[in-house]
Amino acid sequence: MDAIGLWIGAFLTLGIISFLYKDNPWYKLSEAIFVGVSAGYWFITLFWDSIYSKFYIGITDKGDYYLIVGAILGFLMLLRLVPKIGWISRWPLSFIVGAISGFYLINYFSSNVMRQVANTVMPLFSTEYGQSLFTAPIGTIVANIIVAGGTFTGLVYFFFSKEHKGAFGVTARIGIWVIMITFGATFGYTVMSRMSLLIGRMDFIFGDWLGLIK
Amino acid sequence: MRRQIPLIITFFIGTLLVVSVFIPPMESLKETFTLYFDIIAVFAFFLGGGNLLRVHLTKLSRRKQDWVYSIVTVVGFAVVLVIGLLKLGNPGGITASPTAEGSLFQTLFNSILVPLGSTMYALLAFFVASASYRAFRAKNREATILLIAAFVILLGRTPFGMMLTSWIPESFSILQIPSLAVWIMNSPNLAGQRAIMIGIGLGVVSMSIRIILGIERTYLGEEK
Amino acid sequence: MKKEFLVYLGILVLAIIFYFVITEPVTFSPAVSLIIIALIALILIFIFIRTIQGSFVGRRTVFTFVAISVVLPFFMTIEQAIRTSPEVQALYAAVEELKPGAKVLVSFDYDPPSAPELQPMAETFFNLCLERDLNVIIMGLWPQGPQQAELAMQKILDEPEIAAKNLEYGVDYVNLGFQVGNEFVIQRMGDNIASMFQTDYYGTPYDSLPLVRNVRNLSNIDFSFNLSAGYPGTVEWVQVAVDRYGVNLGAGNTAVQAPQMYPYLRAGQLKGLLGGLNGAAEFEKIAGRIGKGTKFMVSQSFSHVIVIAFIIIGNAAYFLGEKRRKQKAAE
Amino acid sequence: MNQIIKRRVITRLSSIVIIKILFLSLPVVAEQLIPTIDDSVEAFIPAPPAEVIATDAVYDQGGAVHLEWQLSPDDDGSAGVYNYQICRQQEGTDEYIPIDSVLAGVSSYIDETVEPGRSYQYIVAVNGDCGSAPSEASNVVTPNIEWLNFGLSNLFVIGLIICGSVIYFIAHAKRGKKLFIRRIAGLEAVDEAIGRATEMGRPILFVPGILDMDDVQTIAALTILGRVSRVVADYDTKISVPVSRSLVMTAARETLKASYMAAGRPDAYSDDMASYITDEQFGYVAAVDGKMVREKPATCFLLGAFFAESLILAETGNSIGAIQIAGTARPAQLPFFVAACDFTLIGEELFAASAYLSGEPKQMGSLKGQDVGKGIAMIIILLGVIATTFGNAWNISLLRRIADFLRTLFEVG
Repeated sequence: MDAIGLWIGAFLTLGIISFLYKDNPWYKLSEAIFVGVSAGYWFITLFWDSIYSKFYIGITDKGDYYLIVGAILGFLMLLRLVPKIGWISRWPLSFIVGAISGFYLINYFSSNVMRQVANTVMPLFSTEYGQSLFTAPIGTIVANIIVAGGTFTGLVYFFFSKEHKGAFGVTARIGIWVIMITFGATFGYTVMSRMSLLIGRMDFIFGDWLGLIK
Repeated sequence: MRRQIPLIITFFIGTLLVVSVFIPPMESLKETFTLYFDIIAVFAFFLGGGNLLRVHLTKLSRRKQDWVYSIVTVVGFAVVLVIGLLKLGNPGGITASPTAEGSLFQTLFNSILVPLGSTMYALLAFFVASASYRAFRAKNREATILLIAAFVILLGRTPFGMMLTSWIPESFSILQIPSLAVWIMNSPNLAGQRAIMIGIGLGVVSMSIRIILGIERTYLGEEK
Repeated sequence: MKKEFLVYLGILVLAIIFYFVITEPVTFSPAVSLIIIALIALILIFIFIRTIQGSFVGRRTVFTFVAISVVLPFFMTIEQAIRTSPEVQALYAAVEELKPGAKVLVSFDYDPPSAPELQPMAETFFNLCLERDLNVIIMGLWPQGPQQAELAMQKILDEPEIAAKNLEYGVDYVNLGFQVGNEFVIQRMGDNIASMFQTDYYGTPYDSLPLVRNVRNLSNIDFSFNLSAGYPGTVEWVQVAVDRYGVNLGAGNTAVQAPQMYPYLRAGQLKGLLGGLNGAAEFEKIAGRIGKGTKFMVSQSFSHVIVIAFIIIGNAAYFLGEKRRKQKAAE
Repeated sequence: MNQIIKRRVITRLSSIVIIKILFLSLPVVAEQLIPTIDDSVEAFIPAPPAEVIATDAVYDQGGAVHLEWQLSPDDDGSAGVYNYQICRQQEGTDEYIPIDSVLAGVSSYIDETVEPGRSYQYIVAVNGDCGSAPSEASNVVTPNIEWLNFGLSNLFVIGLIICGSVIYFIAHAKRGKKLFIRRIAGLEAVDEAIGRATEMGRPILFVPGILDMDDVQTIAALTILGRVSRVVADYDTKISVPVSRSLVMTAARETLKASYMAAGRPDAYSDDMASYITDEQFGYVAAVDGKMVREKPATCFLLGAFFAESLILAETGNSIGAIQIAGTARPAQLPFFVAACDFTLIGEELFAASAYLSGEPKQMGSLKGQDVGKGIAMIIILLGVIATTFGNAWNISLLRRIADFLRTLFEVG
């Protein structure tokens, strides 16, 4: 049984990797299996998790009758299948979009704007607020200036309603440089973990399956 | 009327959720709506899964290109649905958790989806290499900065980078490539991230307002 | 169409040969390994020269080199100088301090995609614990964690020195399995572990496992080790188990996540830290054990060098292309 | 209860002492006879915790009570103290019921099982090896429902200013005032990219991220799809929108249908344009990758929420020579798009895109409004950094006051 599992795993692994050379029947087969099985898998987990555990149990055991509203909205969604009244299915959609807009408006505002601004308000020449000037090591001072200045110039880059010209343009230029350093750093940083993923798969092929690695 | 009702719903629900943040008794509204969303998503799957079947069955019946693979998809989909709904091969029977240890459903996951998923994920190793080869070229000032930052970080993570600058004395250790890499991650990287995050926050605020006020309604269809 | 199936047939034949005929592991001697490395370097220099001459390599060449740089080191016998960092030494020292019979809780908070980095750490850690007769209690906050633990444990139990000890499940080590609830699981464990794990991974009731029968809550745990690939993971263990219940905690993290843990390390909330394959290899070195971490680390360094080499080649290609374009424009 | 336990303990202790004295002459026998009792003599009953204070949690719906107490003096990290048992008496009943326990060393607890409007009183008992010692009863607390969360008033005020400025500029633009908006490279390229696909007679691929409608980036992607498909409908180019969530499929179809109707070509629309593939992240990527190499789209839009698959999609798209316009608000994935795509909408630009593409004054006005937000953030950063850096050092009270004010203003609960 283990051997069969290994061979299936190896077959699918090599099928996916073969895509790197070009699209071919082996990849197409692996892809078809992936799509069919995973779509079914997700529906089953969603079904037991949402409809059974949350909805059915919620109503029968806990008496959470407000959940019926969700089911009604879900049912309205299915009315798409009836062409004449299909337009009703926009109601649950607008419900979702409205709820998400309202929720994210405050959520992003407090976590992305308020908190980040608060974090950037910091003394440049000392490690903590209230300490006297130049008490921080030189490295920290440089770092502080770059963090505060970089955030400031980065924001200038995102300005839409002012043309990037003159002094404003220069600041925006510096802003995009800071953002480019961010991107380069994140990219370089990720390479390592991506390589380890491949190492894992190759270990499966040459070690677990073929048994060539000590 | 058809056009008005959805806009009214969006406006009402959106405003309600904004206000609910400041009113403690309405705090649980968010969780309730999340539950609603989960339930709606399952109903929607009948449309999505139905569409998946329809697309592949059409391909099959019309003998379109690559129709053979459609058989595999349809069979795989149907088999998993039957196994999962009836909990076939589950040692705990119908009352057990569908993903119980040792169940056929979980075995399918482990022996098919895990190797497929992790291999697809592992393709990234090849793509980061080809993307670096192509994109990290000193074409202009921005690209050069991108290149240098990535290069320092990459070098800083190999023994090679350590050897290259180990002659620099301890007092200037910040210039050694590994410490330089850490410094880049902590300072300029942080600044860039913050600017991007603040921008995103304001972008979401502005878009949400457009949606709640009904100015942005492409997603609903501007039926005339 | 026919050509493709011939290739598939070839691969199948190769697989059958490697699977059924060559049953012994393959290793290259140091000399052969060096020759291979030299060959790869030569080909890279050749590519570089060809690029200067104006013929650029495509993506498939890059792909081939990535594959070679990852796979070949598996079979090579080369030693890479590994310097153990203070945070790895600290973890080792913390485990070494424990007396035989001490109870060590290991939480597996990751899934198969992160296994290449974290699995070697798990194996070395188990080896270290069992060698020193520490009792190991396994659990998982990620659904697939305990399964990974089983794999690691089985591997270590099969090693001759450990196998000689005839360790018994339930007495020397135990796997409590997965529990939903993220950080709330840790919080409840602070008061009552049995309330979170009524049965173990195999369905045996908590109270009938001799090892944990007297382990009521986190205060009965002597050391805790957490292998983490995200949420819930080390951050949650520090915030709940360490800050609230004063548990001694060490951690193994993926390379991506590790830098965020340094503040905890400095504050003493973490007794030690292993970060990525580097950390795994260092830990193996200090524990005196050549495992997959060391082997994988070579692959990782190689692939990094390949990426760097191709960035250099790419830039050469660009500058020369630019020069030609200018020359053409001048003509 | 307090008294009863104390009395019981004293009785037990005295009986041990008596037995000890009785057997004192025969120490060897005594050791054998009462070994367990002898153990408990060495153990102790810890002194009770003191000053249990119960307070109603502020700005909630009356569902929580904060408890704080002083640790038992014997609770100094030694092994003898085990935990604290928390007992609660509800108004109208006359007994204390244990509700929970916390470990030794912990001196606070939040009771989240209370009902608003009822009164409660608490006792915290410390448990040691051989007995427990309860504290005096706490004050009586009645949790209340608060109708407004004043703890978030700073969020409210600043949020109001910024939302207000967005709405103001929308209204402003509606009255016909001209507003300048700078060009965004990725969006300028949209028309050209669609035109290219038309010329080449190849389709357009639009990937709206891999998250569901409950992520705001997906909604942003669909609003852009609305603009893009409007142009596509005019040009009569083929567009394909593979999605990984059923709800997104439904919403994408609505969007596409509306665009084709607006373009006056409802007959050209078909449901097949948007189709669901699978919810599984990499299963979806495998299928989209296959689609890319088989259908060879001339243009790929990768807009929305992306995770690790960002680079897989972008590199495959690049290998077939498609023009790629990407955008996401996930900072971790932006570098990969920047490296592998022709144009990338960075964070905020993704949300601004549909407004920009629409060209409507009202929508453009909202962009001006969010610039006001940026301006405020920049001023606060500038002022705040100067004030915190020099306020204390030079002892200028005005600067110091500004620093303190700004620091509290932007702290969110």
